[in-house]
Amino acid sequence: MTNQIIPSVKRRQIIELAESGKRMDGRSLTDLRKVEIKTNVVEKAEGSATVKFGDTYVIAGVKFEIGEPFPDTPNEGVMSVSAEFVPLASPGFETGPPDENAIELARVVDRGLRESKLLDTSKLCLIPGKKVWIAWVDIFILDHCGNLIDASSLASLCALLTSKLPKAEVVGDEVKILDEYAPVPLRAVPINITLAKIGDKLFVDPSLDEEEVMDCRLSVAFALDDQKQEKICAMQKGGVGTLSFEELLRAVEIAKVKSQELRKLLPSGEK
Amino acid sequence: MTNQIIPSVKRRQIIELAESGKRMDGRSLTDLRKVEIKTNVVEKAEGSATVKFGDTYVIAGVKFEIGEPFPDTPNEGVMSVSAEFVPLASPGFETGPPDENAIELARVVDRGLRESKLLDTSKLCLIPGKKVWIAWVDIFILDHCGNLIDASSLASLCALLTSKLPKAEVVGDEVKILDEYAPVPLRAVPINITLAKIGDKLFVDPSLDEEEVMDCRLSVAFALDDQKQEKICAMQKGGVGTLSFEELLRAVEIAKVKSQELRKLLPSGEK
Amino acid sequence: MTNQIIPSVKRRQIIELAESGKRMDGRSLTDLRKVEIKTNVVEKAEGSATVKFGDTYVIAGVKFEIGEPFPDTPNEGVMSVSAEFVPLASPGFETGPPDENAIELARVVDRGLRESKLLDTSKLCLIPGKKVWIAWVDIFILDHCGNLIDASSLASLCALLTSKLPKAEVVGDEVKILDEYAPVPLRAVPINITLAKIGDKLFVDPSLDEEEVMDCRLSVAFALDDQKQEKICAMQKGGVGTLSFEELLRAVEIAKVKSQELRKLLPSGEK
Amino acid sequence: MDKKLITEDGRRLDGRRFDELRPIKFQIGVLKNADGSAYVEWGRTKILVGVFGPRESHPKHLAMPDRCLIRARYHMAPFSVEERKSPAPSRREIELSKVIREALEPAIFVELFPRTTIDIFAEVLQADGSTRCAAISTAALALADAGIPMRDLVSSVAVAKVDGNLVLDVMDIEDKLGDSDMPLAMMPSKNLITLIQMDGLLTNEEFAKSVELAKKGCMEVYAKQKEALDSHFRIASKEEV
Amino acid sequence: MDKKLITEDGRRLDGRRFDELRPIKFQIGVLKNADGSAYVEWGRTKILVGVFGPRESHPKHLAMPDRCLIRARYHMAPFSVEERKSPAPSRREIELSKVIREALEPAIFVELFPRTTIDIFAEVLQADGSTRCAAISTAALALADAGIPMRDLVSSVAVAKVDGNLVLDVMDIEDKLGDSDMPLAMMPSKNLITLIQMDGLLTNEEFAKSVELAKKGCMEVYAKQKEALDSHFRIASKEEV
Amino acid sequence: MDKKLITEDGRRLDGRRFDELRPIKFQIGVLKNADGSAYVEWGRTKILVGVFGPRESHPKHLAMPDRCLIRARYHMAPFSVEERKSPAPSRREIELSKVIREALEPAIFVELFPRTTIDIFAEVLQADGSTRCAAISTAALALADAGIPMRDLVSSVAVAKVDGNLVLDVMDIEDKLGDSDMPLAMMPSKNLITLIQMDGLLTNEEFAKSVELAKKGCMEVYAKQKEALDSHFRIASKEEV
Repeated sequence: MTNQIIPSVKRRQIIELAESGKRMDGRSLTDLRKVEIKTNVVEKAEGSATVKFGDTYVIAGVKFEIGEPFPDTPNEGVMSVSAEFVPLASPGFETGPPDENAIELARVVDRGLRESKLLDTSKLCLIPGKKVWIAWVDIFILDHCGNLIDASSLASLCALLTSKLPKAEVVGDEVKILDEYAPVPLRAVPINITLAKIGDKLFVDPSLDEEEVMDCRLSVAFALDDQKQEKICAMQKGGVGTLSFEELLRAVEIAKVKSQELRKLLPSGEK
Repeated sequence: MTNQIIPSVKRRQIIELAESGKRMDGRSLTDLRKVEIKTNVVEKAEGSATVKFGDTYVIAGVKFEIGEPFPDTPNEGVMSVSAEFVPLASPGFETGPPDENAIELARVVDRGLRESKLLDTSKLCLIPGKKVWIAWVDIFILDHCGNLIDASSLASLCALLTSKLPKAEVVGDEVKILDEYAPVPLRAVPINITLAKIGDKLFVDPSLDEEEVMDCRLSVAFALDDQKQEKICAMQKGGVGTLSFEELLRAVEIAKVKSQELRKLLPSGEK
Repeated sequence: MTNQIIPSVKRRQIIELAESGKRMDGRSLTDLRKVEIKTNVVEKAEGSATVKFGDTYVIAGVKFEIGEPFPDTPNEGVMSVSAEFVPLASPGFETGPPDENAIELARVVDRGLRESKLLDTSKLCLIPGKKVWIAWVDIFILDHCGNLIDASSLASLCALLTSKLPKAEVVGDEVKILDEYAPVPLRAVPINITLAKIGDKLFVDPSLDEEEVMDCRLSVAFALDDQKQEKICAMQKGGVGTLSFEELLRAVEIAKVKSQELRKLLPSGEK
Repeated sequence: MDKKLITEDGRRLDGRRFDELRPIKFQIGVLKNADGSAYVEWGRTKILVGVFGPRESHPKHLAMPDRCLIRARYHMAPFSVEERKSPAPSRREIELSKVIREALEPAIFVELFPRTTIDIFAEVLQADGSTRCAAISTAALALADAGIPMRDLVSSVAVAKVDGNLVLDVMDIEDKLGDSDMPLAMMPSKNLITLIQMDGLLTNEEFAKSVELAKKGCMEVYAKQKEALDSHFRIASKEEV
Repeated sequence: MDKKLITEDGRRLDGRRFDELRPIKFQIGVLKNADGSAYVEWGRTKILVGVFGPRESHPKHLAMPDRCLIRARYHMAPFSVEERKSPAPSRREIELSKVIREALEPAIFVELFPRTTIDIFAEVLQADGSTRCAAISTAALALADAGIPMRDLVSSVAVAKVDGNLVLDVMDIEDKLGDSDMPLAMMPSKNLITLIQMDGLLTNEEFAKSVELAKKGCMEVYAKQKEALDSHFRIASKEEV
Repeated sequence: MDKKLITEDGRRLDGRRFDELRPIKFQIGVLKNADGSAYVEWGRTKILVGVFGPRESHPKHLAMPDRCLIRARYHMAPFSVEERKSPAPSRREIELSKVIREALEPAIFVELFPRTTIDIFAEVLQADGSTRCAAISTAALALADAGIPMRDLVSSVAVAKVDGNLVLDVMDIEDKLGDSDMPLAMMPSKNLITLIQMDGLLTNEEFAKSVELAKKGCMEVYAKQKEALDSHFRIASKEEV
């Protein structure tokens, strides 16, 4: 993406429109595209969700597997987030192991989920130091029309929120998985909002056109802590442009408001 | 292979000759090339065989190793078939991990061996759920002059038929390998026959020239079941051409006859 | 390296100078460049050293980790030597897994250390057949200005000579690592000397210029055995030229003398 | 085999008759970026296929002077199966990619687009048996959606021998516990087979019957494919008005 | 959290005040082969950076007609951390390589060198926290040493929340046991941010304060960078005499 | 060392004298596709070598304007050793491929075939010591079979120190339990060494004696190589009549 010659005509158009607060797809600078969430779309997964932000289309699935804890956290389960840019999603995607963009995406989503303390990993321990639940969160990008981070974060979140953990019985050193399920022990729920900077304007939920000409982007995840206070739990700048300090703080304020809007769309019962 | 421009002159010659039932190397359409089998060619392997179909030259070796069973078949040993197209076998082969052709070959050979129930994997269990014998069947293509599937299947079969399984003593959770051997527990013996379709003719045991201009190929494996009844145990179409339903059934009939012919060449004592 | 067109002008200059016993950097044919050794440069490693031969700059680090012994030496610890040609060291180095040059380098260093019986691996056993110390020796080439083998061997040697082994307590099948250290059980110390052959001359400690035009190189490692007798413990020819038998024996004699010179530079207390 | 796959009243575990397909729902044109796309829910098997091309071959040395290069990839999501699948392509996926390509290529007029490439990407989101057949049948629709000229659609279905009976459209448990599995693909209006594979133990007669049953199944899949195309292009042409 | 990171008398575990940097020692021009190089000892963090370029792009299809391609690699030595690190690049190293490139690229006049590549290689010899910040700050010096025209240096530092306090220049144990970590890089004389990442839980107000503290830290790093450049070029010009 | 490698009557475990080669049987021209090929049974060591070229270099950027590129690959079959070998090339195989190439290349008139490549592929079917020596000696015959102009054959053998004695042509158990191993290759009629490696502990004098013994062994291998060539070309010319 970054290696392409910037289509300067398109950039000029986008900037000119933005002067009057408008965008090519008719949105205002702070509008999200239409967000659609479907959960439990893959019955064989313990949790799954598809999310659309306009034409951007992402699926996430959760599988639980028994494995070993990390040596430095023997009493905690493990969460592992991966993302694949499958090649049907964009003419620019190629087969092969994840590239730096897919790895960054997975790690940004992971940090949002992890730092919000969404998943109570201490409840995923089966035999301390030996056997714990591993929560595999796998993200597939199915149609890339911009703002993969927010769509992927939301899909992963919704897959986890609606997932079911198999019950297990521990007898000595053996774990027997039962044919029953419990809800997954979840806590504060992180919502990620990405803004693109183009010229001196900030664009919420950037489209692919906007991403192609942006200077840089900023992604900010907000979660509610134990006291229901709203806190920033993760942040990532991307792209080769710069941000002024004023822009940074303004972006964070906008993201906070938008995260509240998005939070309302979560599967019911969730905060 | 598929990427080459089809040498249309050669194809026309082959088809014209076939009109009068002949082939470029003097065979009739249903003749096998001269088949040569040598067994126990690598003393360090538990079983080994070289097979020639004309100039096509293949070696297969069997090694037994102790390993873990698959979780869903805790009482059964494991058979793993791999094939390498080593680069001395053809100017077109390259070094590197197996490509789709080598993988297809190994999997077709594997299915023939597996579906015939040749190897009684239940007899390869040492400690249920924990330790079983793994039978590694490794195929090396040494000279590629056409019809690798039949030569590789036969080499793998003969290597298994003449292989010896180390005896082992189980004491608690430990397995001690003894310096004695038992014959490998084998059952119905699969024979694979491949036919190439060129124009509207079927060519048994195609040569490299024929493969280069063929529309497609069909490989059929026959085995004798418990009642010594001859049954199809595996089948694979390859190549981008099509088969009519009549051609399919005709090919299967021819393959049956030829498999009986090839079966007679097996190391003595085998059915 | 070997794929470059040999700069024949430079080769002629080097040979002409050598006729009068001189080299481009002012050394005589048997002079080493200035050798600088610094140890304990990475405090988080159990042992570490940087070595300079002129501008050639190498770092080696030693880490001890608990792992499994090889099945055929259940009572011995393991030493593993790896080398990375990190890309800041030369415009010709590329990222990616070690190429044949890096692998040869690591294996030559490894053989010198191993065959001198430097490391008493029998003292690295914790639970026979189950748990032993693995000594990871990692070499990074930081600036490639010729003669990587000698600099890397010396850096690895010095890192091992100054390394400290964590003490460990074995209780049943568990190993507890204590916060104390013991010196590493070391024995005869190998010193490697490399000579380049250019025309009919032998050049000790070749520079990069000399390596680029050399016919071949010979590396010889000397160690003192139990009776303090000096012995050859490893040797490797590299490059596509040839050596006469007379040149071979002469090179070995020169290497012996130079190894004595280099041995004097070892961290004090070492033989 | 402990588990019975056929119930007392001669039905399969999901209630189907021996010669009955599962519910199959094709959707065409479901992706924005792909030149053509289709999605299927075939029982619980769910597959998304995207097609790109004809487009410039990359790397260039792959380009063929007299025809189009066809590439196909069959790929399973880690969460599509009971045990999480590692993301790296398995040997099974590599073989299936090859046979799927060989099943579709005979239907494409490859000589119309020299020096270009057509890429067919099938993503299995949930696997419950017959995934290669579902992928082939769905890819044919994605190719049509991309406007690629074809001799015919390709329709595919698998036949198994289960507790002694030949059954149509194999689901996962029938594949795992059954006695044979035979996927077949054909160009229905041409009556030509483009894929056949088989494993299990069948007499020549049983095999012939399996082939007949598969042919019947392919014809039914073909009808559903055409129905999906009709309704897709009817909607598409309305939208254009 | 069992371990206290702030002592009774309000100091950090290495005796620093909350807003105090660790000792930072830059050395410039330390490698023979690299076009530019720099080395830093930043507390116990030790990093060597080499720069090559502008040089011909390889493979050629990467070359861009209107600008220079910037590549960066962040790489850790196996012996740089407590547990030996496998030599294969980890996902963390791949992400950090990307953000480091994006932190440095805004400072480089890339349009001056069309069709070429500049490679920035950072080798972490010992890691004790804030390695990406140290790598960025040191790489800026290596770029300067290579004579590459820049808009400004890039200076970087991380701020953490530790036992309720915001602290400057995060060391390893503060990163691991602290409540948040926020690396920030900027072009100091332009007052523009080129990198920001954050994890942990911060209110908007705490975040704003973290940013202020990071800015102060960057300014101090900037002073040290300029000092290192001055003394390097003073020596270099003396040597030339 | 528990196991004695030399018997009471001064013989080695397979009955050989110290300076005796194992039975060596070369066959030339054993493959149809390769431009040149040879096979050896050297004691229980069995190696097949195929040579392709001079042929067009691929990828093209490897081509050298003034000479031929020589590539060599030493590769072991998984079933060639006691414990099954993983098919991926080991570090040992990569190093041996390099030294084998460097042992053979001096004998080839590389300047006669600019811009081309000669590939030498050695497949070890069974390994029982001295495989690199056997591979080199056999590859020389395969190169001759391919009609590639050579300065001389290359002949190779290894010498070990075993229970205090220097022995010729090392077999597996002597390599594993012996005190040293020294493979050497030479162009016999030129008296020039093209490969030497050594590990173990030898005084300079022992080393010199090892070299002498290896030279004697190479000369014997050379005789066998020429014999094989003679009989091959005698048969070949008869066949042509």
